[in-house]
Amino acid sequence: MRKYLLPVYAVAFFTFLLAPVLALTIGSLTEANYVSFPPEGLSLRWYMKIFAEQESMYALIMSLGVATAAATVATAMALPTALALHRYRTPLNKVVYLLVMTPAMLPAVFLGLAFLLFYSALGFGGTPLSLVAGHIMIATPFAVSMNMVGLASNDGALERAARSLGASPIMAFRKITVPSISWSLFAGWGFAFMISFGSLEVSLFLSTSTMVTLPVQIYTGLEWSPLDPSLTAVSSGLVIVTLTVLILTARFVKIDRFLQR
Amino acid sequence: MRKYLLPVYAVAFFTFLLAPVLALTIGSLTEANYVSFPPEGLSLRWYMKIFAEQESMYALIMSLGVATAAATVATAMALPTALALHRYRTPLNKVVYLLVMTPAMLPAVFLGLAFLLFYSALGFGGTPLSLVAGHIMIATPFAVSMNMVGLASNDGALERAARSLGASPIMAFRKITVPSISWSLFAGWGFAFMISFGSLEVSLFLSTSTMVTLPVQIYTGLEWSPLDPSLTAVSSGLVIVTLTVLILTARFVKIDRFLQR
Amino acid sequence: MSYLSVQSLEHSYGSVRVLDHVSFNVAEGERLCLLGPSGCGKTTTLNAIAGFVETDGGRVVVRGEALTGLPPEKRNIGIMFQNYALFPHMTVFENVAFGLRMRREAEASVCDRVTDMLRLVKLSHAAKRFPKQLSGGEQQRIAFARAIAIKPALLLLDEPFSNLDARLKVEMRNELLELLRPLKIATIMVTHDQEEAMAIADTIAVMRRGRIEQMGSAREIYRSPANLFVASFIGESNVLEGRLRSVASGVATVDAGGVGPVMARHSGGLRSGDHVQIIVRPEDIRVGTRPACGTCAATNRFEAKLVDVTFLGNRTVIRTQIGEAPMVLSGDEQFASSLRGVQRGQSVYIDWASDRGLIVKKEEAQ
Amino acid sequence: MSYLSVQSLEHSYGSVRVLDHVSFNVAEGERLCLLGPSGCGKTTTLNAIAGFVETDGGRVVVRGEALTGLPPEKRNIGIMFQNYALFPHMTVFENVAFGLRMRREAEASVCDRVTDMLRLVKLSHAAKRFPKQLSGGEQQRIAFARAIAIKPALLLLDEPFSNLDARLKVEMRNELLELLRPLKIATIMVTHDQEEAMAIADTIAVMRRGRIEQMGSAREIYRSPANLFVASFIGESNVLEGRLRSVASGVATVDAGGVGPVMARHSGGLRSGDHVQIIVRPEDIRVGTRPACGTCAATNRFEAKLVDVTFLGNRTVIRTQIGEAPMVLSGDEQFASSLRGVQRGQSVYIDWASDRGLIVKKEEAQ
Repeated sequence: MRKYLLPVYAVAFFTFLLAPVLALTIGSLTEANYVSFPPEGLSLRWYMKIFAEQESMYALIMSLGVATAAATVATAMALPTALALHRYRTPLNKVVYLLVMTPAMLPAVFLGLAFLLFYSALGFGGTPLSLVAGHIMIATPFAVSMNMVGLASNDGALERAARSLGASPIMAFRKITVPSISWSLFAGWGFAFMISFGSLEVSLFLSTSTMVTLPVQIYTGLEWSPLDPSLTAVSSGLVIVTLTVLILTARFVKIDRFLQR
Repeated sequence: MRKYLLPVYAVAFFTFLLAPVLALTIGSLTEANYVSFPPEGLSLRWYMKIFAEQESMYALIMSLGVATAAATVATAMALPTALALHRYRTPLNKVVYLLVMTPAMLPAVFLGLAFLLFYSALGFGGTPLSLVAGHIMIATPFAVSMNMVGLASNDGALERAARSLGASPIMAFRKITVPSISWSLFAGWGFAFMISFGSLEVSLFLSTSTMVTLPVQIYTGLEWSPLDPSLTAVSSGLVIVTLTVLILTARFVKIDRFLQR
Repeated sequence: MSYLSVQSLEHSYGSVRVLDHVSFNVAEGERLCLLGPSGCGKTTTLNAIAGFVETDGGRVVVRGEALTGLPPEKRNIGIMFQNYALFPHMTVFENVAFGLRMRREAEASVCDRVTDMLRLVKLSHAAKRFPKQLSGGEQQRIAFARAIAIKPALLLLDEPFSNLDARLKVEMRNELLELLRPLKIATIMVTHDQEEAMAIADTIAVMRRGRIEQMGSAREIYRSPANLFVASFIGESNVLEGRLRSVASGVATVDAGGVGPVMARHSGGLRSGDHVQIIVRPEDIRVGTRPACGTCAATNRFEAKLVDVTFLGNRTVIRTQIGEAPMVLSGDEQFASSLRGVQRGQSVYIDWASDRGLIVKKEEAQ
Repeated sequence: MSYLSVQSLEHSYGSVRVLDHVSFNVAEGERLCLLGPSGCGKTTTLNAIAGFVETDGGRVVVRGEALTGLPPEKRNIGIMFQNYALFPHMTVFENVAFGLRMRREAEASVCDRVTDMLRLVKLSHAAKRFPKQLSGGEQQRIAFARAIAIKPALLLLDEPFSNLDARLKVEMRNELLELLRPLKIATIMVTHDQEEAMAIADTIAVMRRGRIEQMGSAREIYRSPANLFVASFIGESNVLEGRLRSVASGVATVDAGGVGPVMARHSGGLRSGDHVQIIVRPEDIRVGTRPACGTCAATNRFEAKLVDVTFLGNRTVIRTQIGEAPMVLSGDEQFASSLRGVQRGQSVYIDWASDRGLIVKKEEAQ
């Protein structure tokens, strides 16, 4: 009896908390012109509609592009940073670590505002570059920490073994370390992508009327007509991409390991 | 030489990326009526001004209140959930874990929209309760994962030892387990607080004209006058609270452990 | 009726049989050791007695009362955990007092009892320290004091020395024995270390795959192992395989493949033609550079090839081969000195008395 | 000139002296073992030779060439790592081939050499498997094959058996020895296990706190330890403390506190009145229920109190006390059988020949 109390409690609680998500998704299957739960009739008409809507498709493509670029740059930067943090145990190391992690710690509103003002001052405010730069900034800490997990779980003796067998430091890194931590590179990229793809705050500050990401599109659509079912349909696109990347990423991280340790 | 390359690279890179934050903060020390870098003269006038501004102070207090409430409820919910997840290794367990973590994985825009529609449908949209409920939702996963780290690092033999010495399950939990994992309760609360305090997305959807949190205040202020230095000063309030909680929390988590493992 | 009686415990995790009708008795003041490799079920047995595992079948009876269904806190069993499991946020005093306070004893009597316990383990001066301020050996003594402070009906020791280094192990073993002896408390210890088991226990139960393979004193188990598993788990052994040729009372002759006829004792139940194994302990074989005297008829004598001689301090190990069968000999320095000058690969002569070999039935591969 | 010469290595981490003028030579084909407790500097010495640690001073010379400043990949040293460090994403074949491919050898000769190596370690059939598909013992053999495939000038073994259980340890030890012997390669092994060291090495260097305390064969170190640290690190020992009364050539008399005069051998450098320790190995003491013959003048004879007798299978340990001084004896079963019927606390008579005790100067507490 006692044995089942806790999981039942947990399921009940979170089902209630997650009910909104389900209600929203199911509600958007309505045939009426507004979201309702239970839906009035079942149809995919609102999902069909968004494929015809140029702005939504444009925002989706913009979001995918920005997130891909940001995640890729973030991963490229994260590997050497994580290596440095992993390898050298100096006081400087801790400072660097805190610096690297800061964007993940500070409120995104503050960061968005700071980027807006700074990039404008540098003269590239309102360009795609500024949007991508802001996203790189918020995505990097996640790629770095994932890479550090990878390096920490990597056995340093492997690299020493390669060296003793005649491999130069670069060869040992390429042939031994990179393959051993490749999962963390993939997972880091995935997390960075998700962070960037789902971010509203930074995008709100850095997007312009010609550069609208999906979250911004949803938010502005909401201000205009909150119960428009096509809005919900659009946000489903957001969720589907996020979950796809999440599931792919989790395959690399082996979520079980984290759950069971 | 090679030894110093990586940290130098990392510092340079992140200093550049963090420059906006510094520029914004320093720029707000200006005497002029707009943020500029370098600042025109140095003064704290814009910081002084916000203490006189009723809306900003109100937003700060609102944010503190919401974050405190959300973090507290999230922590209270997180402990039994984490216990259940830690103790029972059933297939159901994995489902619960994924459910619990969902709010941290899904884009906040989507969640915000879902909350807005659902809570409105339930008839308490636009109330302080709906704002707090949304924040609880996004803060809970962080409290849960921190508690799970705490439980995982807790030696189960301690509880068994207490039982063998005559303690009932409840006594063993209170006298032995809770003290052993108290750091993770504190740290989980701190993380939940930070998430709630810094969140713009969910608040944007759930706040009304009479319930404005600090991030919302900053964002709406920006739409009105982007280069107002008092806006920057307000966002400093956000940063200061966040960093204070972060530092207090980090004392519990012992960030070194995470850095060095 | 015995003090503690464990009756036919059964337990499975999924399709894995962890305990397969485990039964044994422990008398008052007796020290029993469950010995076996990891996964043999010894820890599950301990947990079943302690109440941490609900078995699928069987029961545990202490002084005539079945413990079945009682939660651990109602069993009055003292446990010394493998990692000691001292409460890190409590002082040494509070750790030892914990069980008494859970029993709502008056604070004055708690204080007296804890003081007595700390004096017993010679750590009175450490009462106010926290566990992590103590050495491994001191932590163990506190764990012991905490376990016996509640005057338990039974004491369980879970791999008590596994966290100590080799040298400290022997020291703590002797210390624990000195503490245990005057208490005269029924004790069950779990270990995978044969030497620990032999040093501490009155009776050893060797377990494998959830079953007790043999129970007896250290000497019985070492000298008359029930099968090859027990023989090789307790001490080293040479094994010769063959078919039984003839059986006399207590002694039988085996045609050992590639070696020839070997005589050894047996404990009955064998027939001519059986597949058997002969177990000979390394220290029971003598060696020399000439054949042993021909008059001792009951002795097994072979010419063997010297593989190597290894000096290991308190003993010297000589590896030889009879044909293809390896035979390892061990003895003191003097024993090896007779081989001085013999080169690797040369012939030596080894022999052992027929009562030094033991015939057991060959187990089917599992 | 020796094949490998390690000359006065010095190293510190912060204020901790890790290596304090470590020097030794290894001849071609010799097996040297660095033995000591954790933190004694043995692993740092190995890493300094391999090139993973740049020492503050000293040098390593192989065949007359100093390795100083050379990175690990230019040293041509084969290393078998403690956890084997097999590359998990490569097959067994690729693992063994790695060093050869880094040397840009032709693929055909790589293939030949790897095939030879796998045949040597009897794992030809496992060429296409991945390391995690192999047992611990098989992984070790692959690690060995990989280390020697590059025909190294020197072979380093870092705690080679620490990951194996007790039984497999002995087996793998013999196996490694069989592989090493015909190779005749200079080998340095690091271990904290005295038995491993004695079984594998020609020469043992016992280290403590960054220094080599004693170097010699297993027998030299066991029989004539330089000090109490070495004596108690290699094997068990009884220690009696006292002041030197008189010194004759090779033999001296000590007034051991609470025991009386004890005669033992010494290696010189002592004076009357010195604080000394007498080391007696447990297996060198005889025991009986009556005093030993009075005619053997050079023998130390004492009446002692029996503490207990423990049967440990291949040996029996008898604990006694002379006054307050504990004396532990060990021997075979027969040796203990003479005490049958003697109760704990009763008197027994122990004696040992004066050349079985060794006098060493008492070290100052550090």
